Amino acid sequence: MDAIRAEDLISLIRAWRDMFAVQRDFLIALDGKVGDSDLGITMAKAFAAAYDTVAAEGPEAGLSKLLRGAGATMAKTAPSTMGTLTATGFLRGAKALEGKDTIGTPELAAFWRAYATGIAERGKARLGDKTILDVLDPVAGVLEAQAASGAALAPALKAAADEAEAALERTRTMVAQHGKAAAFQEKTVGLQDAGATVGVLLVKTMSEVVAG
Amino acid sequence: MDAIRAEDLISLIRAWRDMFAVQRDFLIALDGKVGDSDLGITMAKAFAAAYDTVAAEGPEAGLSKLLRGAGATMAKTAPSTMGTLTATGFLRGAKALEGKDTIGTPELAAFWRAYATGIAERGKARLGDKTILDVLDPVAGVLEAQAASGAALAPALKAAADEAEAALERTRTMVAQHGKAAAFQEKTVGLQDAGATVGVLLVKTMSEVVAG
Amino acid sequence: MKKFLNDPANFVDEMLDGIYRAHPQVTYVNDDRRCLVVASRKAGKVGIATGGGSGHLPLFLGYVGDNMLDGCAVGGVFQSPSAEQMYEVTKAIDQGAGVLYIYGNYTGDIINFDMAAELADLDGIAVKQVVGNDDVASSVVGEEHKRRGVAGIFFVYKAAGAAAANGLSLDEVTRLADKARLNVRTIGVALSSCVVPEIGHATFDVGADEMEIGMGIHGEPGIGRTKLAPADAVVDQMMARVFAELPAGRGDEFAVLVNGLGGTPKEELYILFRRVSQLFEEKGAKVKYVWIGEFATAMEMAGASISVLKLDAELDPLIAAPANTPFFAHYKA
Amino acid sequence: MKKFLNDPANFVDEMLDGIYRAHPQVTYVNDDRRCLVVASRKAGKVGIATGGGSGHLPLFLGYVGDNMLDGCAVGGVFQSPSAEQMYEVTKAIDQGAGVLYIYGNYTGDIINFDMAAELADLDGIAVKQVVGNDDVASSVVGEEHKRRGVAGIFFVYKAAGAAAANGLSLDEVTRLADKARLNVRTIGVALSSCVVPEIGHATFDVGADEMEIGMGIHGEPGIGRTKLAPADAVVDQMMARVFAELPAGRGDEFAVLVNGLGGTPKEELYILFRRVSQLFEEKGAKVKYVWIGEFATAMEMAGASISVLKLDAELDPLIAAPANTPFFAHYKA
Ligand SMILES: Nc1ncnc2c1ncn2[C@@H]1O[C@H](COP(=O)(O)OP(=O)(O)O)[C@@H](O)[C@H]1O
Ligand SMILES: Nc1ncnc2c1ncn2[C@@H]1O[C@H](COP(=O)(O)OP(=O)(O)O)[C@@H](O)[C@H]1O
Ligand SMILES: [Mg+2]
Ligand SMILES: [Mg+2]
Ligand SMILES: [Mg+2]
Ligand SMILES: [Mg+2]
Repeated sequence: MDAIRAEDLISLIRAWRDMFAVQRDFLIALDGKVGDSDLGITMAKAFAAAYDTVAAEGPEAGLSKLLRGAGATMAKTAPSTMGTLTATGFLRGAKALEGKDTIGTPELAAFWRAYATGIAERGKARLGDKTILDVLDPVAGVLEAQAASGAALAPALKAAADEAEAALERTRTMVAQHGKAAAFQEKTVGLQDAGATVGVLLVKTMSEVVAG
Repeated sequence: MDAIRAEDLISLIRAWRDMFAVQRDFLIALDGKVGDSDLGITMAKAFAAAYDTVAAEGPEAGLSKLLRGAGATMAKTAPSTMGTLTATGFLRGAKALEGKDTIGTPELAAFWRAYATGIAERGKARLGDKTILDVLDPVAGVLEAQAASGAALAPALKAAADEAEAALERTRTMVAQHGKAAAFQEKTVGLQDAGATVGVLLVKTMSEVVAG
Repeated sequence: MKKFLNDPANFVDEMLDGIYRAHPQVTYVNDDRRCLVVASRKAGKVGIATGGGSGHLPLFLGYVGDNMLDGCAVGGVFQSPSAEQMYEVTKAIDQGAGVLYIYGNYTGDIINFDMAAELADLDGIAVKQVVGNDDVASSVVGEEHKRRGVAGIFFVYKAAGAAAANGLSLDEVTRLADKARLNVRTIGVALSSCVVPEIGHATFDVGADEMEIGMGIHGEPGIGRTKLAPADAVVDQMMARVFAELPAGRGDEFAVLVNGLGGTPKEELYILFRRVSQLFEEKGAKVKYVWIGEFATAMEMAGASISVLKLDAELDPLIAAPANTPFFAHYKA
Repeated sequence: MKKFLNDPANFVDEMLDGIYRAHPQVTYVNDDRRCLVVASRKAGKVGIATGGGSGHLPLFLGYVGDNMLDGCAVGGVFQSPSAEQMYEVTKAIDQGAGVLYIYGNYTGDIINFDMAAELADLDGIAVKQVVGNDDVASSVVGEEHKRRGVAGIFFVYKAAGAAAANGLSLDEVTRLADKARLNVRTIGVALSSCVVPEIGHATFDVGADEMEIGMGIHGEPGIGRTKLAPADAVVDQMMARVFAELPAGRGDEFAVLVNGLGGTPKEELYILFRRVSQLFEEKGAKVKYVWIGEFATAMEMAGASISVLKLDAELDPLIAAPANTPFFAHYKA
C-alpha cells in the first residue's frame, strides 16, 4: 500500500496485537534479565485492548480519532511504564495527524516524531539513556529524510525499520538510566534495551504490513 | 545386687543417661513415624540433666530425695509430654519410697506402681490407649506378684523386663489415643508405641544394672 | 534452611530478647525470659494466662496486653513450656481474683498446665482452665475433646480478655471463655511445610501441586492430600465442614478470622475471605466482625485457616471491645 | 506456583472485593474497585492519595483510614495504576484544601501521577507530590533521586496523615511529609523470590544458601549476592549503610520499622530487631518508636527490611499519633 487509511490502521493495530501475542514470552524473558518481566504482558494487553477499541469504532471514525481511542484505551488497560509511554505516543500521534485522511511518508514522519517527543517529555528521558527513545528518535529522523527526498511509504518504512534494528544494536553499549533496569547499571551494558526492542517490533511490523 | 541403695540409684541414673544418649536417634526416628520427632531429644536431655542433679546431691541425700531431685530437674529441662510424664513418675516414685534406705522387690513394685499410676493420672490415659502405660502397668503387676512370692530383686526384674518386651509387642495392635500420634489413628496400628519403647528401655537397663 | 538466626539453640531466647526490647508493655518474671507478663497489672482483675510452644507468632505471647491476656509461658519451638514456668506466670499475674488458663489441646501443654494448677492450688490461687479445641479436621463430632486447638483460640482470648477487663469474676470469665470455645470452629489448609530451627529441614513434604486440608500447625495430618484447587473451591470444601457444625441461618451473626499460616501473602487471604463472605451472604447470615492476617502461624508454612465464631448477645460486645497488645491493636468496633 | 487464587487475571480484583467486604471503612469511586477511598471524609482536610502496584500488602491501600491516607489508586501486581484512576481518587478526596500524592519512586508511577496531577490542575485542584526514595541500596549518595521507594514510605504516610488530621495546610502537610522522606532510610535483604500470579514462576533465583542485600521489592538487584550470614552479621552489614547516612549520636531519637517481605516469620524479625536495638544502644541513641511485622511486602518473598527515621520535635508527635486503618491500628504512644 502507498498510504495508510483508517481501515488500514485498524488492520495494522490488529497486526501489532497478533505480533505482541507471539512476542509476549520473549519480551517477558528480555525484561526479566534486568527488569521485572512485565513488558510482554503490558504490550500484549495494551494492543489487545486497543484493537477492540478501534474495531468497535470502525474506519468511519477517521485516523486521528482511532489513534486517540487506541491511546486512551492503552493508558487505562496497561498503565505500566511502557504501556503509558505507548499510550502517550498514540495520543501525540493522533494530535499530529488531526484532519488527515491518509498517512503517506511525510505524515508518517510527523507521527513518529510526535510519538518520540511525547515519550521523551513524559518519561524525562534523553537520547543515550537506553530507552525506546534511542530507537524512535532515529526512526523519525530517517522518515523525515525519506519524506524530504520524496520517498514512497514502503521503501521509507523499510529504511526506517533497518535503522531501528541498527539503533537497537547501539543500545547495547548504553547504561540504563530509567525504569527497573536502571538498578542494574553496568550490568545492562551488552544487553539490548527491552523498550527499544518494542520500538523495533512496532516499526518492523508496520513496515511488513505496508509492504503487504 | 540384691537391693538398690542411694549410691546404686545414682549409677542407675547414669546408666539410663548413657543408654538414652545411644538410643537418641533411634527414638527420634521412631517418634517421627507418627509424631513430631522430639522423643529422642526429650529423653536424652531429661536424663542428662537428672544425672547432673543427683550426682551433685550425692548419696547422702537418700533415695527419696534423689528421685525427687531427678524428677524436678526433668520437668524443667524437658517439658514435653514424655519428659513431663517421666518427671511425674519419678516424683511419685520418690513419694512411694519416702523413709526407705534400700529398694528390694516389694519397694521396686511400689516404685513402678506409683510411677504408672502417676502417669495414668497426669496423662489421663487408660490401658489400651497405646502409651507407655501399656508397658509400665504390666511391669508393676509382675513385680507385685514377684514380691508376693518373695522373689529376689534380680530375678524379679528379669521377669519384669521380659513382660515389658511382650507388652511392647502388644502395643502394635492398639490405636493411639493421645499425643501427636493420635492424629494418625489407624495408621498407628502395626507400629510399636514410641513411649512404650521408652518404658521397655527403662526397665531393661534397670534389670541389667541390678544383674551387674 | 533459610532463616535469619544466629545459633538455632538460641532462637527462642533471642526472639524474646527482641520482643522485650521492642515492647515495654510486657516484661518477665523469675529472671526467666520465658515467663512473660504484662508490665503493669490491674488490681483485683482476674488474671488470664496462656502458654505453648514457640513458632506460632503472634500466638501465644502476642496477645498479652490491654484487654487480652496477662501472662504467657513460652516453650521451645513447637514444645510445651514447663509447669514451673506456668506456675511462675500464675503467681505473678494473680491479683487475688484467681487465674484462668487458656491454651490449646496438646498433651504436653495439658499435663504441664495441670501440674501448674496443682502448684498454684497449694498456694491458694484459684485456677480454672479452658482448653481450645477448635480444629474440626482433627477429630469427628462426638470426639471434640480430641480436637487440636488452633487459630480460633484468638476469639476465646478476646472474649475472656474483655470479660476480665470488665471486672467479672473468675467463674464468669471462665464461663464466657468456655462459651466462646464452644462456639468457634476452625479449619486449615496447608500448601507447604515449615522448618524447625533445631532440626533444620522441612518437617514434612507437600507435593508441588498439592494441598492438605485440615493439617495441624505442627504438620499433623489432616483430612487428606489432594491437588491444589481454585481458591473458591478450597473455601467451599473447608466451609462445608464448618457449616455442618455451626449452622448459619438467616439473621445469624458471626465473627470470622482468616489466618495466614506464615508464608501465604495477605492478598491471597483476602481472595479466600471474598468467598467466605459470599457463602454467608448466600445463607442470609451476617459476618459482623472480621480479622484477616497472621494470627496463629507455623513459622514459614504456606497455607491458611478460617475460624468462625457464632455470636450471641453476650459474646458480641466482648468481641467488639477494644484491645491493645504488642501484636494486636483493635479500636472498638 | 502455590497460591490461593482462581483465575490469575482476577487476582487483584478478587482481592479488592475481599477488602471491601471486610472493611466498610473504605469504599471505591467511579464504579472502579481500583479507585479506593475512605468511606467518610473530613470537610476541609487536605487529602492524601497514594498508589502503586499490587502485591505489597499492606502497601499501598492498607494505610487508607483514620489519621493516615484518604485514597489509593490500585494497580495490577507490581504495575502502576492508571493516571485516570489516580485522577478519580484525587477528585473524590479533595475537600477544597488540595491533595498530596505520596508514592514510591518508580517510573510507571511517576509518569501516571504526573498525568493525573495535570488533569487535576485543569479542574483547579491543587496537587503536591512527595516521592519516596528511601532505599539506600538502590543508588549512591548524591544520586538519591534515583533511589527506589520501599517500606520507609510508612513513616512518610504516618507523618503526613497526622499533619493533615491536625488541620494543617497543603503546603505544611507537604513540608512535613517531605521532611519525613528526607529523614528516613531503608535497607532490605532478600532470601527468596516471589511469584507474580500472571507469570506463575519465580521472578528470579536466590541460591539455597544465598542472600541479597539491597534487593528491591520487585526483585531489583541490590548490592550483591553473598552467602547467608548469621542474623547479627546481616544486621551489622545493613545498619552500617544506614548509619553512614543517618548518624546516630548520644541522645538522638529514632523510629524503627523492621518489615517482613512476606515469607519470613515474625520470630526472625524479632531476632533482627534485637541486634538493631543493640547497635543503637552501643551508640547511646534511642529507638523511641518501633514497629515490627509486615508493612511492605513482595508477595511471598522471604526477607526483611529495616527502615530508620530520625526524629525531631516536629516529627515526633506525628509518629506518636494514633491511627486506625484496616491494616494498621495504633494507639497513641
Ligand atoms: N523514563 C523513561 N522514559 C522513556 N522510556 C523509558 C523510561 N523508563 C523506562 N523506559 C523504557 O521502558 C522499558 C521498560 O518498560 P516497562 O517494563 O514497562 O517498565 P518498568 O521498568 O517500569 O517495568 C525500558 O526498556 C525503556 O526502554
Ligand atoms: N496422655 C498420655 N498419657 C500417657 N502417655 C502418653 C500420653 N500422650 C502421649 N503419651 C506417650 O508419649 C509418647 C510420645 O511422647 P512425646 O513424643 O513426648 O509426646 P508428643 O506426642 O506430645 O510429642 C507416646 O508414644 C505415648 O507413649
Ligand atoms: Mg518491566
Ligand atoms: Mg513427640
Ligand atoms: Mg509471614
Ligand atoms: Mg506472610
